[in-house]
Amino acid sequence: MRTPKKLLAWTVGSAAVIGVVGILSARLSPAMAAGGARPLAGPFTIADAIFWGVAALTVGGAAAVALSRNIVYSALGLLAALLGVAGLYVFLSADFVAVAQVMIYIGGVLILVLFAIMLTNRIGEVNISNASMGWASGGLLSAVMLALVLVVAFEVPWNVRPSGGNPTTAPIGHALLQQWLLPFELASLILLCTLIGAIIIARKEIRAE
Amino acid sequence: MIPTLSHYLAVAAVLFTLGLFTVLTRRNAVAILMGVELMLNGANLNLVAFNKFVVGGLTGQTFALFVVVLAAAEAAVGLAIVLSIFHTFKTIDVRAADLMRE
Amino acid sequence: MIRPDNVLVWATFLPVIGAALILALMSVRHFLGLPKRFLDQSSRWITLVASFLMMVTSILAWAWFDPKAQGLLVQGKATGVQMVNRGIWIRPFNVEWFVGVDGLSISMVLLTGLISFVAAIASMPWWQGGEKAIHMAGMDEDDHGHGNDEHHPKHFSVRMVPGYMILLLLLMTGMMGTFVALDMFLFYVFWEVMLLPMYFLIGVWGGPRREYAAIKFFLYTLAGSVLMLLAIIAVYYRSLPAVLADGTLSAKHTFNLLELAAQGRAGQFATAVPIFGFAFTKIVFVAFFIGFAIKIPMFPFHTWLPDAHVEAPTPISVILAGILLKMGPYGILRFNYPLLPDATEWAANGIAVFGVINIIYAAYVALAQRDIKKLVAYSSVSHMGFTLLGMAAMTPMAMSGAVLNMFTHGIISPALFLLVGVIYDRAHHRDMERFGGLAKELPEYAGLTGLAFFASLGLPGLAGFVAEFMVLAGAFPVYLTFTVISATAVIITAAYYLWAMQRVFLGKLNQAYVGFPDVNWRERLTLYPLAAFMIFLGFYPQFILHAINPALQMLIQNLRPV
Amino acid sequence: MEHATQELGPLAVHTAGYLWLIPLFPVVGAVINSLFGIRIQRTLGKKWNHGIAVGMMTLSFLVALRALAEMISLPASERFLQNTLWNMATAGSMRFDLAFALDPLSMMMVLIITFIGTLIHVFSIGYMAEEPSYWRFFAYMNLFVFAMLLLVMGDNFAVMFFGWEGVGLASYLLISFWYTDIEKAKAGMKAFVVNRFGDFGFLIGLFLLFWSLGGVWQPRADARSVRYVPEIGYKSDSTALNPYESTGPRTVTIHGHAIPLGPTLNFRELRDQIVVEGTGVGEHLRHQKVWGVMLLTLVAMLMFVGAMGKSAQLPLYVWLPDAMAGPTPVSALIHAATMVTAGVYMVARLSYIYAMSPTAMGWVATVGVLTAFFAATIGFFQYDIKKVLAYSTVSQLGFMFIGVGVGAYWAGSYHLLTHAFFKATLFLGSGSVILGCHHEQDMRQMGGLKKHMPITAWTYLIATWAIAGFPWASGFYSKDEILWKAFTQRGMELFGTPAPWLGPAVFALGLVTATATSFYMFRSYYMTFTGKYRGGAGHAEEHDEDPHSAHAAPHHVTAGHPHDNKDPVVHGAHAVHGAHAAHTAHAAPAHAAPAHDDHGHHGGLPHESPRSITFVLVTLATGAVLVSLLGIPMLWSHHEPILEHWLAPALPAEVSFAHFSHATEWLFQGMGVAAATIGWFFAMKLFKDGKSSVPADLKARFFGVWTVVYNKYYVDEAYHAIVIRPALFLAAFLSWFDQHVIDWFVNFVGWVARLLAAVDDAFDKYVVDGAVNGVGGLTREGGRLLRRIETGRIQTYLYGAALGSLLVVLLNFLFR
Repeated sequence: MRTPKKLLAWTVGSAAVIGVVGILSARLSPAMAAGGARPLAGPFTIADAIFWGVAALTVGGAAAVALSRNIVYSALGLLAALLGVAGLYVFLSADFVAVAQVMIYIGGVLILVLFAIMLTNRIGEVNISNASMGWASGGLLSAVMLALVLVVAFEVPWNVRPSGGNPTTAPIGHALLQQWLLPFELASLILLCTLIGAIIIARKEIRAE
Repeated sequence: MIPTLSHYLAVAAVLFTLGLFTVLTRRNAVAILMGVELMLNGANLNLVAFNKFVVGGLTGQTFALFVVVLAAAEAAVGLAIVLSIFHTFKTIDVRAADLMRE
Repeated sequence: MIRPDNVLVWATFLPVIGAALILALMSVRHFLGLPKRFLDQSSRWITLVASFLMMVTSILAWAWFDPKAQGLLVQGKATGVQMVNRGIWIRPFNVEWFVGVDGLSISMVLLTGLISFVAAIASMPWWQGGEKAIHMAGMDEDDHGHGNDEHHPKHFSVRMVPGYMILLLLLMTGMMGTFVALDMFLFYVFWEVMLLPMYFLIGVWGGPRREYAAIKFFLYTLAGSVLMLLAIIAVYYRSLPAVLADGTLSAKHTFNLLELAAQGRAGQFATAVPIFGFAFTKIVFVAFFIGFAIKIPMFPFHTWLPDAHVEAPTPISVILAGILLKMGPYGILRFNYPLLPDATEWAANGIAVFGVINIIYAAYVALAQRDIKKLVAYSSVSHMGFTLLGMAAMTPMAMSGAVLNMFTHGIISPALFLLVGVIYDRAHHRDMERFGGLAKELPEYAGLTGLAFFASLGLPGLAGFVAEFMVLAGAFPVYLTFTVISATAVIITAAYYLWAMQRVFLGKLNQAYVGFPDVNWRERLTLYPLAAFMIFLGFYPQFILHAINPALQMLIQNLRPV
Repeated sequence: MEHATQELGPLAVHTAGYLWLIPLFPVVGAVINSLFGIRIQRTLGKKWNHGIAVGMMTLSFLVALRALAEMISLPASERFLQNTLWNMATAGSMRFDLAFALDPLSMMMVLIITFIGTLIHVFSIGYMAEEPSYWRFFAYMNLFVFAMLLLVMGDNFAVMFFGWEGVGLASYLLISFWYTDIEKAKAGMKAFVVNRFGDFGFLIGLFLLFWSLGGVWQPRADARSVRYVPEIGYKSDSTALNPYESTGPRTVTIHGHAIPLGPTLNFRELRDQIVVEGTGVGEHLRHQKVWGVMLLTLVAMLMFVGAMGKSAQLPLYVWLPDAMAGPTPVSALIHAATMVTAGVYMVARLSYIYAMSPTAMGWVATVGVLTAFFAATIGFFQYDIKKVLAYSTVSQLGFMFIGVGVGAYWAGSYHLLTHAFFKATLFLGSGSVILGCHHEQDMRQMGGLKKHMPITAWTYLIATWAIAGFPWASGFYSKDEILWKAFTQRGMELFGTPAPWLGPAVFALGLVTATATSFYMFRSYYMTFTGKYRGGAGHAEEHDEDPHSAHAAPHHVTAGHPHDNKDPVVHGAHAVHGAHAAHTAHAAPAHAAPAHDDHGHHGGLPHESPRSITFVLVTLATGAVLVSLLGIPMLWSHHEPILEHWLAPALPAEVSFAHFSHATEWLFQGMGVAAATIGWFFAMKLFKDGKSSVPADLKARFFGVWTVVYNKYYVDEAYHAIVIRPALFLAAFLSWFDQHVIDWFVNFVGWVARLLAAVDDAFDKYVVDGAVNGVGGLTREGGRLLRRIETGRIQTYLYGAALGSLLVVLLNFLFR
C-alpha cells in the first residue's frame, strides 16, 4: 500500500538527483570558473583526493544517520558526519572551528546522544527501533529542497575573492572578547541556563513530587 | 579537481537535506535530534565556507562557533526533554507526545 | 438708571435676573434648610416681580418711543430704530449685540410685556377663593392630596414650582429678545432660547399627551429654525460689510439687519448667484418664510398648534397664542420683506393663497370641534390667516391691518385661553357637549367669555374688528376674489363662537356643575385688564396704528423704491 | 321734486360739540347696570335699575331735542350737525374718526329711537316686574339703544357699522335673554348668524364702493402700496400724492368749495363727490363695470344684502319670527320700531347711489314687495299673537323697501316712522295681553279680553286701523304714498333691462298685500279681544291637533307643551337653587310654576295691566294717529308734506316719476281705502266674536295648503337642509382631513424619520459591530480549522516551514 508513494518518491527523488547531476555536468566549467581559484586544468593532487574523501565521509555519515534503521548506527553515522565536517573545516582553513567541532560535537553532543539512546532504550533490547514515517513525502520534500539548494549553490555567480589560510585561534580569541563580547557572554549564560534546565528537566524525582 | 565554494555548498546542502529528511521521517526523538544536528552542521559549513571564499575575516567562523555552542545547549536540553518524555510516556515516539494538541 | 438707551436691555434681562435669584435660592436651600413651601412661594414672588418690572420697562419703552422719528438708516447709522443699545459681541464675524425698536417691534414689545405679566399671574395658585376652590382646581400644596390621578390631576402651578418659574422667566427673556434684536445672529440666538423652555413647559407641566405635543412642537419649530439658520448664513455670506458699533470693520460680511435691509433694497441679494439654478433671493425667501410660517402657524404647518395648546398649561397657552404666534409674521416683516423685496413681490400671491386657506379652512375645522380649547386654537390659526392675507396684499391699509391684527389677536386669544383654563380648572374637561347652562352658575364668567368671543369674532367696538376690516378692505383691490372668500369667514366665525357659547353657557343647567365657583380674583386680575384693552382698542385702534404706520410705510417703500 | 332738479352743492357743516352725549347716556346706563346692576338690585332694589336706565334714555332724548331745535334753527340746506371725537384709524387711503353727524334723516331716526325707546323702557318696568335678572334686561336695552344711536348717527361707514353690528349683538343678547330655554338661545344665535350673512354682503359692497371712488374697480397689481390715483375724468386740483398718509386728500373746487376726492368712508365726503356734478365722480362711477355689471348696481345690491339681513327681507327674514322669543318689549323696540328699520335707513342714507342705478331700484322694490306679500300670507294663519305681529312687521318692512326702492325715499322713511309708532303699539298691546293672560301667547286661548283690559283693546284697535291703512290713521298716508309712487315709477330696470311695467306690478301686488294686512290684523284683533274668553286649563288637545307642534321645529316659541310642565330637570333646578327658580320660570313661562304663583293660578281671569303699561300704550297710540299730520299728501293740503320737506336735504336723489292727473291720484287713494275695508270686512265676518265656523271649514278643506303656510312654507327646514347641514358636513370633513390627512402626514414624516433611525441602528448593530464580532468569529472558526493542521508534531511544522521556504524561493525566482 505504500508502493505508490515509494514509487513516486523514488521517481521524483531520482529525477531531482539526475537534474542536479545534469546541471553539474552542464554548468561545470562556469561553476569552476566562478568558484575555482585556479583554472580547471591542473593536476589532481592528494589534497584534492583527501577533500573528496572527507566529503564522501561526511555525506555518507549523514546518509547513515538519515537512512539507517538502527539508531545506534545512526549515531555512528552522525559521528562520521561530524568528523567529516571537522575535516572540511580544516580544508577551509578554519582550524579553531574544526577543533571546536571535534571537541564539542564528538566530545559532548554525540556522547549525550549515545547516553540518551541508552537511557531511553532498555539495555539489552536487541533491536533498537528507529522507525520512520512519512517516508515518501519526506523524501520528496527533501529531494526538492536539495535540488533547489544545489541549483542555488551552482547557479549563483558568487563573487569569490581569495583569502590566505593563516592561523585563526588568536584572532578569534580577540574577536570573541572584543568585537563579540556581548554575544559571547550571552552564549555562556545560555550554556549555564541550559545546564540548570537540563538538570531540572531530566531529574524525575522533582517532577515526581 | 579543485574543490570550490560550490562544492562545499553542495556538501552542506546534502548534509542539510539529509538532516531535514531525518527530522521529517523519524519517530525517534533522539533521531530527530540527530537530524537537527546534521542541519546545523550543514549551516555551519556554509558559514565557514562563505567566510573563506567570500567574506573573509573571522565573522563566519565566529558565528560557526556560536552555532556550535547553541547546538550543544540545544542538544543538552533536547535530550533532557527526551528523557523526561520517556519518563512520562515510557516511549520516545514523538507521536505520543501530543498532549498540547487538545 | 433705566434710560431710553438701556430700557430694552432691562426689559430683556430682568426675567433672567429673576431666574438667577431662584436658582440661587435653590442652591442654598439645603444649607439654610429652607422648607419646600418657602422655596415655592419665594420663587413665585420673584417671578411675579420680575415679570411686573418687565412689563413696566416695556411700557416705558412704549412711552419713550417717538412714532414720528422713524426713518431708514442713513450711512449705516440707524435713525429709524430707537432706544438702540449696541456693542460688539463676536468681532471676527461682525456679530453685534444690537437691540432697538421701530414701530413694528415696539408694539410687539408692549404686547410681550403685558402678556408675560398676565401669564405670570395666571401661573400662581393664589387668590383662589377658599379651600373648596383650591381643592377643586387641584392646587393643594400638600403632595398627599389627590395625587396625579387622571380624574383629578394636580394643578400645574403646584408641581415643581421653582423649575417652572425659571423656565417661564427664560421664555420671557427669549421672547423679548427676539422682538428687540436687530442683529440676525442675536435674533437667532434669542429665537432658540425661546424654544427650549417652551418645550419643557409643555412637556413637563402639560396635560395627558404632553410628551407627544411637546415633541411635535419642538420638532416643528426646530425644523423651521434650521431653515432659518441656513437662510441667515446664506444671506450673511452674500452681504457686504458694515461698520461695527465702534466704527471699525473687521469681517467681510454683516449680520446687521438694518444694513442688510439697505443692501437688500439696493439689490445686493437680487444680483447674487443662483443656487441650484434657482434665484438666490427666492431660495432664501422660501427658507425664511417656511421657518416663520411654522410659527404663524400657516397651513399645512399648523397641526402642532392644537396639540400644543390642548396639552399646555393655561399660562403657556396664553404665551403661545399671545406672543409666539406673532413671531412668525414679525420675522417675515423683519427679514423677508426688507431683505428680499423682489422675492416678496414674487411670493405675494402664494402668501395670499395660504392666508385664505388659513382663514377658511381653520374656521371650518373650528366649527367641528368639541374641545373648546381646540376650537380656540383653530380660531387662532384662522385669525393669523388675516395677517397673512394683509401682508400679501401689501397695501398700506392691509399691512397696518395685518400688524394691528397681530396685536389685537395677541390681546384676545390670551383672554380666550385664560377663560378656557378657568372652566378646565373647575370641570377638568373641555368637552363642550358636556357643559350647558353654565351662565346661570357662573354669570360673570359667562359675561367675560361672551366679551372675548365677540371680540374674537370681530364685533365692531371690540379689538378684533378693526384689524379684520382693515385687512379685508386693504386686500380687496389686490385680491378681489380672495378677499370675498375670506370675508365669508365672518359668518363661520360667528357661527362657531355662538354655537360654543350656546353649548357651554345656554340652555338648562347641567346638574353636574351646580355649585361651581365663579371667576376668582386671580382670574379677574388676568381677565379684566385684557377685556378693558379689548374695548379700548376697539374704539381707539389708532393707539397702535400711529406707532406702526410709519414703520410699515418704510417697509412698503422698500418694496417699491420710488 | 324740485330739490332734486336743482344743482346741489357740498354740505355745509355745523359742528355741535354735544352730539356725543346722545349715545353716551345709554352706554353709561348699560355699563352701570351690567357691572353693578346685580348689586344694585340686591341692595337698593329694582327701582334703581330701571331708574338708571330710563333716566339715561330720557337724558339722551332731551339732548336729541336740543339737537332738533338747533337743526330747525338752521336753513334747510345747511342742516348738518357734526361732532368728531377722535381719529379711530388711519391707514393708507382709509381714515375714519369716531364722529357723529345729524342730518334731518338721522335726526328723525334719533327721535324715534330715543322717544319710543324711552317709552318702551317705561313699559318694561311693569312687564318685567318679576324678572329676577332685571338689571341684565335694562343693561341690554340700554346697550341696544347705544348701538342703534351709533348706527344712525355715524358720520362714516365705520361708526355706522359699529352700530350695525352692535344692534345685532344687543338683539342676540335680548332674544336669548331667557337663555335657559335652549330654543330661545338658538333663536338668538340664528338672528346673529343670519345677520352676519347680510353683513358679509354689506362689507363687500362697502369695499367695492370705497375703492371704486379711487378709480380702482378691479384687482390691480399696482394697487399695492400706492394711494389710488383717481382716473381720467376727475377734475382735481392737486396731484401730489403721498403713497401712505391720507392727509391732504386730493380736492376739487366747485363754486369755491373744496371737495375732497378719493376713497372715503365718510358719508358727507361720499355724498359731496357723488352728488355734486362738478366732481365728475358720479359720471365716472356710472360708466364703471365689474363683472359686466354696472359698478354702482353691484354696490347697491350688495349693500342691500346687508339690509336684507337687518330688515328681514326675503330670503334672510327667517330670524325675525324666531326673534319673538325675546321679551315683548324687545320685540317692540328692536324687532319692530328701530333695529329692523336699519336697512331702510341705510338705503335712504345712500339714496343718491341707489338712485343712480335703476337696476338696484328695481331689485330693492321687487324684493320688498315679494317679502311684503309672502309674509302677509304667512301672517294669515298664525295663532301666536306675536308671530302674527312678527310677520306683519316683515310685511311692513317690505312696504318700506318698496318705497325706498321706487325712489320715494321720504315715503319709505315716513312709513318707517309711522310703522314705528303703530307696530310698537301693537307689540306692547300684545305684551299687555300676554301679561294679562298669564304668559299665554296663543290667540286661541284668548278672546273677549276687551272687557277685561279695555285700554289695551282700544289702543290695539287704533294701531290696527293705522296699519290697515284707514284714513286719519298714520299708516294710510305712508302706505298710499308708497304705492302711488310705485305706480308712477316707470324708470326701474330689472337686471339691466328696462321694465316700465315693474312699478305698476309692484303697486298691484302691494295693494293685494295691503288687503291681506288689513285682514290678518283685524283677525288678530277679533280673535283676541272679541267673543268670550277661551283661556283656562287644559288646551293640550288643540296643541296636539296643531301640526306645528307635530313638527318639533326649533323655532317654537309658545313653550306651552304639557311635557315641559313636568320636566324633572327644571324642577330639580328649582329645588337645588331657589334663587334662580323664578328666573327659570320666566325663561319658559308656560312651565314656570313658581312664577305663576306670583300672579294667580293659570286659570285666573285676565286683568288689565299696571299703570306704567297703559300709559305707554295710550301715548304710543296717540302718536300713531298724530304722526299722520307729518304726511298729509300734497293732494289734500296743496303743499309739500312736512316730512318730505324736512327730509329733502338728506335725500339728494334725482328720481323722476310719471305725472298723472289729480283724479287718478284720488282714485288710487280710494283703492287703498277699499283694500283696507275689504280686509276688515272679511276679518269681521270670519273672526268677530269667534262665532263663525267658516275658518274651521276652510282649514279642513285646504288642510294641506294650510299646513304648508302655517309652517311658513318650511323655509327654515329648507335652510337647514341647504345651508346648515352642508356647512356642518364640510366642517366635519375638514376636521377629519386635518386630523387624518395632514396630521397623519406629519406623523408619517416622523415615522419615516424613526424608520431611518431604526435602519441606521440595525446597520450599526449588524454591519459595523458585526464586522468586529466577525473578526473574532472568523478567528475562532479559523482556529477550529487550523487545529487540524496543528498536529502537535514537529514534523508537520517542519513541512510547513520547508514548503514555505520553497515557496518563497520559487516566488523569488518567478517574480524577479
